[in-house]
Amino acid sequence: MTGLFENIVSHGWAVFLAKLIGAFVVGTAGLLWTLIGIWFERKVAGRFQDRLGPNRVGLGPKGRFNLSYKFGWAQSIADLIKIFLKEDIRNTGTDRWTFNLAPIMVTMSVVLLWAVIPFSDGWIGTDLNVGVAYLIAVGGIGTIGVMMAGWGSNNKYSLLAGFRSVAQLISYEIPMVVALLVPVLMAGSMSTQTIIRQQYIAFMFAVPMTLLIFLISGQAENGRGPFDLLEGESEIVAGFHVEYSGMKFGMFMVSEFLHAFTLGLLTAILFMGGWRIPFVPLDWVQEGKYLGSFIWNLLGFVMLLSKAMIAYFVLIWVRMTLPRLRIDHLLNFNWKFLVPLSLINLLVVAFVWKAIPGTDAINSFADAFIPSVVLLIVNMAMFLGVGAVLADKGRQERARVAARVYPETVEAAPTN
Amino acid sequence: MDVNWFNANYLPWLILFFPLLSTAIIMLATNRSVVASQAVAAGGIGLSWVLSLLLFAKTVWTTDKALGQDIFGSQLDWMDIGPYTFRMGVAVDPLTAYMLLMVPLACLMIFIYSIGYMRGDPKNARFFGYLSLFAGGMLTLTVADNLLLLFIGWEVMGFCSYSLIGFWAHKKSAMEAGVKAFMTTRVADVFMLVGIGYLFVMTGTIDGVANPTLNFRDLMYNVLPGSAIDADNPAYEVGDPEAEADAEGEHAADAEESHGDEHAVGTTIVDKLTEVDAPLFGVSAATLIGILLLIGTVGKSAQFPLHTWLPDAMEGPTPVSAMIHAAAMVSAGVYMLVRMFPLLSAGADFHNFDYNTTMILMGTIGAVTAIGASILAVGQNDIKRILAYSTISQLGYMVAALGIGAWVAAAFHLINHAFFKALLFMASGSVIHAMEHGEHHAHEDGHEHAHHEKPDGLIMDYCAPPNNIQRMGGLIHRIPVTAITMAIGGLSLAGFPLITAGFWSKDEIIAEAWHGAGSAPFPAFVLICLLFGALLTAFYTARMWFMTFWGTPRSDAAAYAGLGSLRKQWVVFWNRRAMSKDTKLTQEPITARDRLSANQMEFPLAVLAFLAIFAGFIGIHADLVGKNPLHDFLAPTLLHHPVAIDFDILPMLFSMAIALLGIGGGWLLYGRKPVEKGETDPVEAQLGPQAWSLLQNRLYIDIFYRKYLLGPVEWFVSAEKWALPGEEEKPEDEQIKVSLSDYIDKGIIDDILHWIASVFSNLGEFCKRFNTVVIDGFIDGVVYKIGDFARWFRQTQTGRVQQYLLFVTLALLAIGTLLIIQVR
Amino acid sequence: MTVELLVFLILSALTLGGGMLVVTTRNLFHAGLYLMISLFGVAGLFVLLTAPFLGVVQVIVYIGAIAILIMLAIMLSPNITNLPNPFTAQWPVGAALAVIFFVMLITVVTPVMNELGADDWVNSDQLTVDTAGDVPADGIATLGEELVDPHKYMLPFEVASVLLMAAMIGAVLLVHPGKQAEDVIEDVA
Amino acid sequence: MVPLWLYLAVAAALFSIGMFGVLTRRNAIAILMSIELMLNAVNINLVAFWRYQENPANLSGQVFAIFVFVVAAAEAAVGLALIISIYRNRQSVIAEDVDVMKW
Repeated sequence: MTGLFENIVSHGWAVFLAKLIGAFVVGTAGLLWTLIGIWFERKVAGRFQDRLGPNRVGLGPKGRFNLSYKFGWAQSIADLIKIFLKEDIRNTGTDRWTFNLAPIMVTMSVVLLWAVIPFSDGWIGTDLNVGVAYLIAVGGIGTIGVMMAGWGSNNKYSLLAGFRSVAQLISYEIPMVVALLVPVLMAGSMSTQTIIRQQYIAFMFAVPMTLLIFLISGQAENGRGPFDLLEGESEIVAGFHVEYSGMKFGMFMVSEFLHAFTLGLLTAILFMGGWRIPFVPLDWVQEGKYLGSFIWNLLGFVMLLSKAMIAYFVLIWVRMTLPRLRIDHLLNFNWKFLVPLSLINLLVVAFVWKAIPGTDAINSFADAFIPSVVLLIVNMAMFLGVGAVLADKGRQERARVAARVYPETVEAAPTN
Repeated sequence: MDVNWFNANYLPWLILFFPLLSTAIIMLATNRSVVASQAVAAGGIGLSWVLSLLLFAKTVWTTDKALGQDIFGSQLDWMDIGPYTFRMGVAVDPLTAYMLLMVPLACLMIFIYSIGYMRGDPKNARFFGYLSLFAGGMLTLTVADNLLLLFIGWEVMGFCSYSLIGFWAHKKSAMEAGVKAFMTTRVADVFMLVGIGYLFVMTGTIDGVANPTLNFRDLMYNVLPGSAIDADNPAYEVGDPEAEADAEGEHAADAEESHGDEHAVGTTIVDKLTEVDAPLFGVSAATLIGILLLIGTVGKSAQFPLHTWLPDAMEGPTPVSAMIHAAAMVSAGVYMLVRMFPLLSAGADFHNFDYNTTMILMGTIGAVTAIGASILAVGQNDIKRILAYSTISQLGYMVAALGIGAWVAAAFHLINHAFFKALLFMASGSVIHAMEHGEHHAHEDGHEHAHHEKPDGLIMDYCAPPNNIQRMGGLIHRIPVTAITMAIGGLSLAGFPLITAGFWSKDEIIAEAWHGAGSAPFPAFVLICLLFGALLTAFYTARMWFMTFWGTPRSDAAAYAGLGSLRKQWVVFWNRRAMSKDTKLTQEPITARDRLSANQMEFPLAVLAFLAIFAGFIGIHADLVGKNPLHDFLAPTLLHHPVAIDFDILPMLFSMAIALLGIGGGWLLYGRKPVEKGETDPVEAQLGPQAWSLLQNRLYIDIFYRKYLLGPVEWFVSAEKWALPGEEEKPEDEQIKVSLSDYIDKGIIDDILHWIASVFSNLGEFCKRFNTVVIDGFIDGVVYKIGDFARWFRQTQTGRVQQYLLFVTLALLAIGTLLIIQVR
Repeated sequence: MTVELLVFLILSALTLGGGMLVVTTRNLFHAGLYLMISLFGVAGLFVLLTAPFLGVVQVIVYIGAIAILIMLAIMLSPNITNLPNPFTAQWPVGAALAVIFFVMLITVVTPVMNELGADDWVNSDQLTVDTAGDVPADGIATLGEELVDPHKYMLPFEVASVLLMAAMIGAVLLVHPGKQAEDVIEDVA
Repeated sequence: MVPLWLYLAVAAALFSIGMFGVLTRRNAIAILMSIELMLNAVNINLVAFWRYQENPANLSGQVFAIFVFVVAAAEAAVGLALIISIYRNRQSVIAEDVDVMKW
């Protein structure tokens, strides 16, 4: 495409225009994928709650068993249309620019993430050599959007929710960053593409602890699952976006769903091997052996999407299963447990990684095997240790609560 | 520092380091936890023991090194004294190595025993801290290569003995005993310190000595430069028996010559010291120093006349007694004498029965102590006191042996004695424990440790009920392991012929005395004392054992006694009759903790019993078994090489006979027909009440000290008969009278001080006036002017940070402009 | 005019415009947002200078942490909109000084300008500084290694970490409610 | 490439703007923000000089920029803590009101 533009303008401009079009395509595709993602999530969530989920809207073949001939695939589109048609309200006293820019910022921060996501061996927006750092940086912009929304709404509820959101977001950014360092360390690069290429054995098998930390903190960054007290629809009003309506509210929703799916994508890329197809050597894909480059890329893309959907499914599962946390529990959990754990995890992995010879040049499954096994063992040990600590803390906490709630019981109990 | 800690030259540091480290850890960190403290203490001494064994093995099996000549050791600079540097170091020569074989092992056994013995004591952790410090002090003393470091270890032990004897400080008697031990040894230590200081000064005055020194090697072994006649031919070769024999013969010849005008291998500092006259008594410096050091030992090793603290020291917990009597404290005195033997014997030609003043003094003290203490031991009822007097008496043997020049025999007996005496003490502790247990069981009255207070106003020694052998009897059925091990220890102490360690070492001392007795009166005197002492030793040992373990219980406590774990099956065949009706072998509930505790107490007994038998076999006379490894090993330690006397069957038969006679006498009186409850003690019956009371009151020596040594001091500080200067004008009945000490303090010294103070006070007043008017006036003027200026100038300070920043920026601009102009 | 120059101009406009608004706006919350714009412009300048890592770190640290922190503080403090009097009384002097300072700095920069022919700076092909070398490909790895290299920047790196630690503890001590510093230290201990 | 002096000019301008803010804003937080601007100006200089040297493999400029980040982060944390603490005690975030350190 660059060549196409070079016929018209100079090289620099040609590159610029080509990147612009690429960004447009990827961004739009991401936003459109949201429609499917939301439908998927609603279906899955429905199953978790023992109901069908969307099942009316959309044309479909009548099946033989008359069970799901309408599986509601167009529900998201219907909602889209509905939300477009809603009135765009702005309260008096709102800070106009801040109020209007906030949803754009939030959505933008998510869409920008897609710039460095490698969809396949050759299909990537731009392979930054600081890709992972870029992910962190751009992810942080969403926080500003939340803050702007909370402040700009001229509503105390929004403001307080905004505060709490910001506290949560910047808190959970720390374990996430530290967890992200582990794949970076193991791949020896911050480039997302290199990280995928280095996963001769998917990192999730070597460092499950890191994956767990990443998923927990990612879920919190996203404000879903047990960490959705930002919105807390059932206790407080909807949080920082309470004053928004119409498409601006829609943008918040879109950004949340897209962020969730992007989290799945990132999990797939950083821990599950991305577009790499299991047991297929890397050079087949890179050199287009047997099938041709395009087919391999396509297969890789499908592979990535399926891995991302698996991770996404897990996240939905968590979200639908666990009850909501309280804000002090949430912050305590982060600062007193997740941050130390992630630091210890990083140190341990780094130490083990440096201690095993040959980890600086991993070029095949065989090279990766021994380090992965050792790391897995170390991780298992860490799981055991963490489990022991948590069990102990839990016991103490139960005793403390029991002493407070049922003092007479405790006093009546025989002492040593 | 690049130190290889497996190098034998550095190992001694670690040996003394570990117990001290455990002390620090216990005192600073683990004192809340008894188990941790015990583990730390036992671990520390255990490590020391392992290292000591390593080192001992190395000293024995290092063939490329003549250890007497070329010791293991290292030094570091300690302090600068004027132009000299005093170096501190550790050294392991054969004597030290031999001590290292005993000290940490005995300490380790005592530690293990203490874990069981001290169970349930509230101050347990502190006890182990002190015990570790005690062991650390003893090890410091053992491996020290100079007198000052030795003295430090010596004093550390003094402190520990004080705090451990008085460990149960809620008992008045324990507290007093601690103070008594501390003060008595302190009196002796002062003399010893004077001796050390005098020695240090004197070494500096000798020609050819670059540095005044207290190092043993420098003092007694290293030949002064210029005086060596045959430096290339070491006096003694180790490892080759023939060469040894040759060297021995040669040396004997040398020794004969050596007290002519020239020395065989050269002159040492000590030799030089004999030629210097001391300022007192018209004796030589070496003699004076020797006597001063001897006084130190008399205090530390409880020799007559400073022996009185040791029986009282029995107030401490029994492991402490074992520690003091066997492993550490009293051994230190004899060890120091052996170590300093060339100094003590300087100028004497004892191979030819020519003794100097120091040796005669030493021999007399030792012999008198040996016999006196054994006489006293016969009349004691407290099981621990009997052992205490026996310790004094055995130490007397060693000192006497040194007095007649038999230092190898003294060292040999020192080690053997340590083993069997530690065994005996711990066994007696076990007995006491069992008796206390029995008492609780008999009376069902609660407490873990019932401490028995000494009633006031009792001159005669108070004997706590559990310690009283008159209340025991028949205990062999209750605590068989203790009984058997104690029997072994007792036999060793009594010198049971041929199989016990005590026999061989004691026999050697007696043989040496016998050897001299024919030629000079002094060894003959010593011999007689020692022989009589040996007889009594065997007798009172037999008495103690039979009274304790034989016959039937003479009190309820004895009937119920036990360590908590009764090994019935051991006893069944032992005495069926006693089992049947008299002994109340009740089947008590035994907890696992009790059993463990009993095991912890009995295991060391077994180990030490083994040593009490076999530790003696290394020193059997060469003529009997062909080779005497102990002599071969120890001989090159000091410059004074011992001449092995020819084997003589007569003294050996004599000592056998005496031992058997004593034991037999004891059996006749106590064993054949055991003393029944309420029956008078046979010895008491034989001696009559007067003599018995004399023995029980320790020949009134303690009372004499209290009355005639402490009495004047007490009068000095408490008799209120003196009126202070201000009071003299008042009528007689209104005057406040004070004691003489207060009078000197408040009346005389205070007056002088007040006068001096008033002079300075007036001087100060003058200075103050001058200061106020002249100096202050000037300074104040300056200050006020500066203050005025400051008040004016501070108006520029508005407290507004941005205004300050404005000034800063202005200055920055000015500087920048200047710079630009300059560059342009 | 090349793309690069255009991008540069846009970024410097963002930077300077944002900075100008930061110091002049009466609404502090907006000032914070403008600060973010300005910082973002600086990050862009870093990327333009082929230091993408610094650009990203700038976004993470400055925008993601410092600016958000400042905005939180702003939101917690009173009277942040429509300040009646945003400037001190000395503002004319301050403005004058700032202008003088700018002129001085430009004076220092001018030699560079003259050397490169400042009169035709729009035509950037002439203005490329030929002396600038190529940026090494593994710049980030080298940067990381030099930061922990004892012969390079390890000491400053460690000092910086200690500084951060001290700042963190200090900040916690300063704002800990209802407790004196000693109490907090006791609690920590 | 964009000429070096343009970067320097931008940095100079940004620094002067920051200085103006520091000298004139009343609100302490605004002063803090202005300081951040000044630090950023310094960073632009550092990175620009790094890029335009003959051997960009010498990374001193970037390293120093990183240290400036660190200092800025520390300064922001402590500065804001101070401001909040002052606000608690004196109910004011105006820098001029805090003048107890005058004579």
